[in-house]
Amino acid sequence: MTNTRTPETGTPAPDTYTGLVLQEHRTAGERVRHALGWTSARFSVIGVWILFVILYAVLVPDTFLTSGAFRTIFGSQQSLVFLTASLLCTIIVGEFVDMSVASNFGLAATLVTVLNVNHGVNVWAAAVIAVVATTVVGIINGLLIVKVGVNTIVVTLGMGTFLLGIGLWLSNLMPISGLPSSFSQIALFEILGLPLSFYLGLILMLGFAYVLAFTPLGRNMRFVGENREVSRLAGVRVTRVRIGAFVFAGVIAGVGGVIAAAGTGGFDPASSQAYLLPMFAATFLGTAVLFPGRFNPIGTLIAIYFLATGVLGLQLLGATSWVSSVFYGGVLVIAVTLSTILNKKSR
Amino acid sequence: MTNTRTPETGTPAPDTYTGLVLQEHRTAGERVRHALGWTSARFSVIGVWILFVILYAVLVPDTFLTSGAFRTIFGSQQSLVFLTASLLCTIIVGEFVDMSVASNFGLAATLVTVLNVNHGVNVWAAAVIAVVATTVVGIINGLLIVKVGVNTIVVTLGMGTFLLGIGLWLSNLMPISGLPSSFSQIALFEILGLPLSFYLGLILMLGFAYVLAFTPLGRNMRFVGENREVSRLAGVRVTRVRIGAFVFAGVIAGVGGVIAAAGTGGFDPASSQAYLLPMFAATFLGTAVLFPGRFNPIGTLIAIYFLATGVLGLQLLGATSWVSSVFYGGVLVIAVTLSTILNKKSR
Amino acid sequence: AVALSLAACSATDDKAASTPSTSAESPALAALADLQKPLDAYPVPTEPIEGVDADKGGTLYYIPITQQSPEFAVDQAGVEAAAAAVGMSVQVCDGKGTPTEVSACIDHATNAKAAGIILDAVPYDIAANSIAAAQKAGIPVVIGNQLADDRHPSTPTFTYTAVSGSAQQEALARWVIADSDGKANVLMNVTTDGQSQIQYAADGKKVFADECSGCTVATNEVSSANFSQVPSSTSSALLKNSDTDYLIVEFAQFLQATQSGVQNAGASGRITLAAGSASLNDIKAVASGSVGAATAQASAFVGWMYVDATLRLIAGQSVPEYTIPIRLFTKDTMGDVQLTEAAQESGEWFGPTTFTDEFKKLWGVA
Amino acid sequence: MTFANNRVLRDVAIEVRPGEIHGLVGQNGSGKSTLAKVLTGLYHPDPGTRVSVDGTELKLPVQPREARERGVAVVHQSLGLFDDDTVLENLRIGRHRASRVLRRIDWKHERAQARAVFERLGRDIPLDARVGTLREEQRATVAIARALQDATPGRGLIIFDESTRALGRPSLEHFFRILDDIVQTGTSVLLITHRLEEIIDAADRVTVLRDGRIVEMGRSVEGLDEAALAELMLGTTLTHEVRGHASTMDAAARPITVAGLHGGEVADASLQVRPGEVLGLTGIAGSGYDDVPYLLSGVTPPAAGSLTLSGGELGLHSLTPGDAIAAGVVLVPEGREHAGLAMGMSVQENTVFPQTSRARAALKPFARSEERAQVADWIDRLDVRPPDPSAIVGTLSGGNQQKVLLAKWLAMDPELLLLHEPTQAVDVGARQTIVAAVRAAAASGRAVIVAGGDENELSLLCDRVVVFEDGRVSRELTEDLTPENIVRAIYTQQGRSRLRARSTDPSMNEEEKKEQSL
Ligand SMILES: Nc1ncnc2c1ncn2[C@@H]1O[C@H](COP(=O)(O)OP(=O)(O)OP(=O)(O)O)[C@@H](O)[C@H]1O
Ligand SMILES: Nc1ncnc2c1ncn2[C@@H]1O[C@H](COP(=O)(O)OP(=O)(O)OP(=O)(O)O)[C@@H](O)[C@H]1O
Ligand SMILES: [Mg+2]
Ligand SMILES: [Mg+2]
Repeated sequence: MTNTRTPETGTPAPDTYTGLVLQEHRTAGERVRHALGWTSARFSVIGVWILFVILYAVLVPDTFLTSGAFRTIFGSQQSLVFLTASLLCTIIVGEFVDMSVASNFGLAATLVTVLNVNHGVNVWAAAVIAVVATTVVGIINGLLIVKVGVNTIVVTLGMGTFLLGIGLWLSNLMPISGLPSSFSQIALFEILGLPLSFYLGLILMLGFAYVLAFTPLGRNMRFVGENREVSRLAGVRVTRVRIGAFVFAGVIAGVGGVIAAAGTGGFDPASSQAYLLPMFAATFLGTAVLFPGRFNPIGTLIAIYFLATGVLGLQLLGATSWVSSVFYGGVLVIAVTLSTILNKKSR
Repeated sequence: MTNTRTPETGTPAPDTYTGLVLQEHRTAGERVRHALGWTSARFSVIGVWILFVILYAVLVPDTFLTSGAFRTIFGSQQSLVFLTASLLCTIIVGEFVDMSVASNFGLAATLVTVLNVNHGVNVWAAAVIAVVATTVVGIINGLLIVKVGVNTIVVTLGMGTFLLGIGLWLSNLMPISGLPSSFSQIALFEILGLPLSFYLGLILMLGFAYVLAFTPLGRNMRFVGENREVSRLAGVRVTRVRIGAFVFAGVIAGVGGVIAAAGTGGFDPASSQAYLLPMFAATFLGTAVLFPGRFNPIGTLIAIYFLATGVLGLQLLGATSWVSSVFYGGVLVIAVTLSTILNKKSR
Repeated sequence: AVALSLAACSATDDKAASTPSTSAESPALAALADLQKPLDAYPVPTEPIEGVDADKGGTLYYIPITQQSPEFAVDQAGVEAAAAAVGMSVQVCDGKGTPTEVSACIDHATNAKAAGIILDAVPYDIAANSIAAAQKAGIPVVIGNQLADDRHPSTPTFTYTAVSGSAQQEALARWVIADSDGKANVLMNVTTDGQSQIQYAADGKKVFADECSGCTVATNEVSSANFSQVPSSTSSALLKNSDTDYLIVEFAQFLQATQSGVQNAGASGRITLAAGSASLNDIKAVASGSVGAATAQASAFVGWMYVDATLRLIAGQSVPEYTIPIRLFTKDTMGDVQLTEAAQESGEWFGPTTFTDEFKKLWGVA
Repeated sequence: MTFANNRVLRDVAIEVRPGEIHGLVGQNGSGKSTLAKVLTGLYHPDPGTRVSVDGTELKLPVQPREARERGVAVVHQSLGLFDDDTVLENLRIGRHRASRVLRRIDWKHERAQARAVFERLGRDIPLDARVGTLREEQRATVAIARALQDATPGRGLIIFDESTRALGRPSLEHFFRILDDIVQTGTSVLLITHRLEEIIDAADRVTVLRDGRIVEMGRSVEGLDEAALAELMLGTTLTHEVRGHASTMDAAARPITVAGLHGGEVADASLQVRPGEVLGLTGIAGSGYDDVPYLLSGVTPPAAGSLTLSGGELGLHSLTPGDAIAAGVVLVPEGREHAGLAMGMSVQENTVFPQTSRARAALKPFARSEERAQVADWIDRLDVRPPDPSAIVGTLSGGNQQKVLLAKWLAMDPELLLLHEPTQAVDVGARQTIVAAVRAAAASGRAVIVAGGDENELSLLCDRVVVFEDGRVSRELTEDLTPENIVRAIYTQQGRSRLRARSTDPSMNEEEKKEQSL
């Protein structure tokens, strides 16, 4: 957003994130309500999560309160973690939703499998090639959007469709598999009952959060995302930061894709589009967690596992697929709406 | 466009980015190039369209140069026309991509069929109910986004998923059909070899374009999209315009859905998501036609039929399905990139 | 073996009431005639299973490739009924059409120590690792609605069950031949989503090649990945083969999209549609005459078959060659078929609904 | 320097000596800001450009980072601040130092740095306050501080692009005291401004840009006066930059009265203005004078108050902009980009927008040709350049945008015209046109209220000036409205002293040069 200060009145516009304006003059009651709003705006989703857990624990204890259910929730969301991380990269520097992430992810997964299985390329080499490919995609996105100045959605949407086509061509429209099981260890190797890929995703997100919160790079990214022109005037190397974000998005999507392929032993390129929805849902739901109104990795991570819990529970309760769509949609709208309202209140 | 000399100094006033000012310093060559850039920025897509037509006419004359091919191109895109029109409604007033359009469209199509076939409601009544439902969805979107101030994508994405679920529930996950053939006439009744629905779509888009270009309402919409504060200071009821846009988006999506259902005699709710991609592709490709960088109905209409032509031709040439994905993506990126560059040049 | 003999004898019995549409008396046509009415008895296996009651309380995991597709709903109902009969519970997990989701579902089943895993229309490939893991954990895995993949052969804890895809395509082909008196210009909308689907269509094509010298067959590839392009690709295929008079839709899920394609090409008048893997709605379309013929498989039976196969794997017994009953529906031969969801789920379209009792007998839980 | 096909700087060579304050003046759009941006690497100059600092040449295009390391700092015309972030963050953005291994920001160090700068500036602004909550003047100070921290004493060049426009008189004088200290050290200052007084009083030498060309390079300001300087800028003798208009007030007509106005920082203000009269409102920042126009036009809903027009009384409470316009009250707001004009639209559309914006028949097509004629007329009256109704407003220079904004509201033929800082950041030429247009409006019987902090502007425009204090009218000036008197009235304690008491002439020894030619 640009200058949110309203010249008419000279009074500051309410802050977009942490509403610290006008806190000075407030009565005790107000302060309490403010504190309440402040907390709930940040932790309501987590609260609801706990509620769900309790609910399911009561309704279907014998299936839900099992290590199996636990592992399902936390061991099955890696693809989403990588996808959302990749998406966040560009969203945080202020580029609107990168639509090519899912296809790029699919490209990597398809490439590594096709190269290894159909063309006998060494699997590690294939993995590297796959990641390089997705990185190149990121670079192209970046150049077109930042240097040439083409609309972000156009480029990424087009690129996404294009890559989907390429993926289908590579695999010739069919699911493929046959990666060596040794390779699958990079995803499935078990630590404390959870697959390695879970920890990789965790590390990725935590690292991401650290960079954003504590390092100059992170601050510059946030500033660029807040206002490009002002950042440039303030001496940030805007172009470099923006292009960098796209490149990183490519890398992350690639690594995620390779890990996903390793995990399942193959991939079905036609399916990559199916990730779009849960990916966006989690990313945006993340803006209702911890930092209301602000895209943030930890929030997204929580959102992912929150949604996973909800859907698993519903399945254990025997709901059909339309229910989970309704759940996804409903939760997304309600949660973000609430946190928006609460956050306004907490001003 | 004239260029000026400031009376005092006799040198041209360097007042614009547009370079017009300095035209007199331009060589003829430069002026030609400028004019070329200007034209090509606007008409390149149309040019490419014609090229495609010629190309296909040469390659596959006996199948492409038939009334059948013509019908297929112009008689098959109504759903897309209505969807993009609905999308444009909100984009023009500055709301970012409404993700719920496709599902809303699907909701209408499903409702009218389910109500009529499964619950024996009179088909016309069912149609009205369907449109009312989608309108309500539009209103809810509008209120949440404009009044409560929730992020547009969150609301529409969530709403879209939610509606998808509802649609699947209504139809109980099955494609449904069985609308009376009399009703199908509102879509299929033939005029000059093209179905009525084609003309309805055409009228819709032309009307839309007219409103935007020549009426106060349209001007207000564009100003609101351009700068809300300026519009407010000029006495425009900004909130009303924005909510109105969402409501209309709902109505158009609803009517489109009903017509689509009438055309096929039913609907497959699971399929509504398949429209998302072509819908965005056409809408954004439209920004590369006639008014570079601006969303405009006519441009979108042209883009739709351009893409339809390209894809049909490829299929006539025997390309498999992945080719058309590549085509869609490639064309989108290349066309918009070119028009962006040319448009910069023509400054 | 059992199933085959059954089919044969039923064939002989019904010689008298032969098909109205055709004159010639070839075995093919006789078979075609039989396909148009319910069986006298479902082809239930004969070999009983020991110690089924030991399985009481276990949980079966039913994992369809995606729940957003009607036929699986009926399969699921069958599985649930059958499991209930032996006192097992069923946990459904939606594959959502993505490898990761399917794998997640299988892993979940493995983690939860499932009594057995039933994969409906899931290609081995998209979840290879998870399936392997499940077997390593000693959990029986049954794959249905998929042709056996030679690279992953059956094992004592893993098996494929019969499919009816080829039979349906062949039936449709024969019907077209008969209906056109051997002079059909056919377009087939072939689904390329997986190896199995392609094979079914190939078998259908073969029938035309072998049994109809006067027929031409063209194909148009469609896939879920490009659902939005089914209409236009159908149109273009029709433009390319302007003399087409029969259009076979391999999977009825593409029927509507195909119909719009036909409309757009302005060919509605001259084309007779036929669809495979039909569900209630498509058969209604047949009844209304907008579709010439449709084949469907006895999904309710399929559900019981899955469970039967699973129980056999659990009991360590060999799994027999099942046959899934199919039926060819045409407007004038479907008679008084009940077009209701209840009827569809009971399986009464295909034969006496008593087959459930026969299964129960086999399992010793009657 | 060329944008697309528009060359905005042509063969500009400028040399700033060490330890001098070098003024840079020119009309709107003459290229001053662009020059500043080229020097700091934001824009890429055309080939053949040379930039050298302290004798050593920079490689082109200037990399923002390198420029900064060489001590070239700039305070941009649009300050470049993040309103949602704290003073500290704004001050240190792009300059953070990260720890070795963890790449963490050391906030202790950052704070220390920030404090140091503010000490040098002799200003104390809470480091954790959000910049959005600061007054314009404090904001300017933050931006200036950010530039200062990059400047190492004794070398480099600091560029101030109209940084002083928002500074009130006392801060202005303080600001130049600081500049004096800075140049003492040998660091040079390039001062871009439209307040010619600043050049005359404070600069050592001045360079004049016209249409992207140099007309005067480094001419000493000795013996220059504002008129002469203006003449250099415009290339014409300026008839007058002093007020020379006869009062057009129609004493007979019923006055427009504002009673019991509350809201914003205004606490119970009452005013009267007669048709044909131009009333000026002023005061120190925060006195509330600048809220009045927005309250009277319903843009910020007032708490209470009434406005009596010829048509009768208008309850201000719950007044909407629409109602106000309908009643003949229009507002020319400050801040063109934010509230004034839709930058992406054409001059024509912007000009006629208010006339159709409240149309009853929202679907009745408007008369394009009439609109065009009307717009052409206004372009002609206000001398908008280029005189092309279809030009995109965003591509006009500041002065011309301001003219379009004025035309947009004058075209509504209002009964009461409200203006806020109508000539801020506008060159003398444009300022004259605008003043003339406003006077003309008054002459044709409209009542005009101008809120502004620029004494020169007020003295040019107004028949009468009221000074606000704590949201109330405290003083009123009726005759001889010289800038001096106005300032004295605003800052009762002290009047206008010379901006910079020049210290001993800057050391001209060891001839370093910061030169640049485009
Ligand atoms: N000739 C030009 N006309 C208009 N704008 C320009 C021109 N050259 C550069 N710019 C603008 O100046 C900005 C700065 O350019 P540059 O590529 O140096 O970015 P940056 O922020 O310095 O990043 P980096 O230093 O990493 O390249 C560009 O984003 C571009 O928009
Ligand atoms: N980013 C840009 N792209 C294209 N043209 C530009 C850009 N910035 C400025 N211009 C043009 O360059 C010329 C010089 O602009 P600049 O801002 O330097 O003028 P200025 O002297 O600073 O005017 P002001 O006194 O209003 O600040 C103007 O004609 C302006 O329209
Ligand atoms: Mg400027
Ligand atoms: Mg400037």
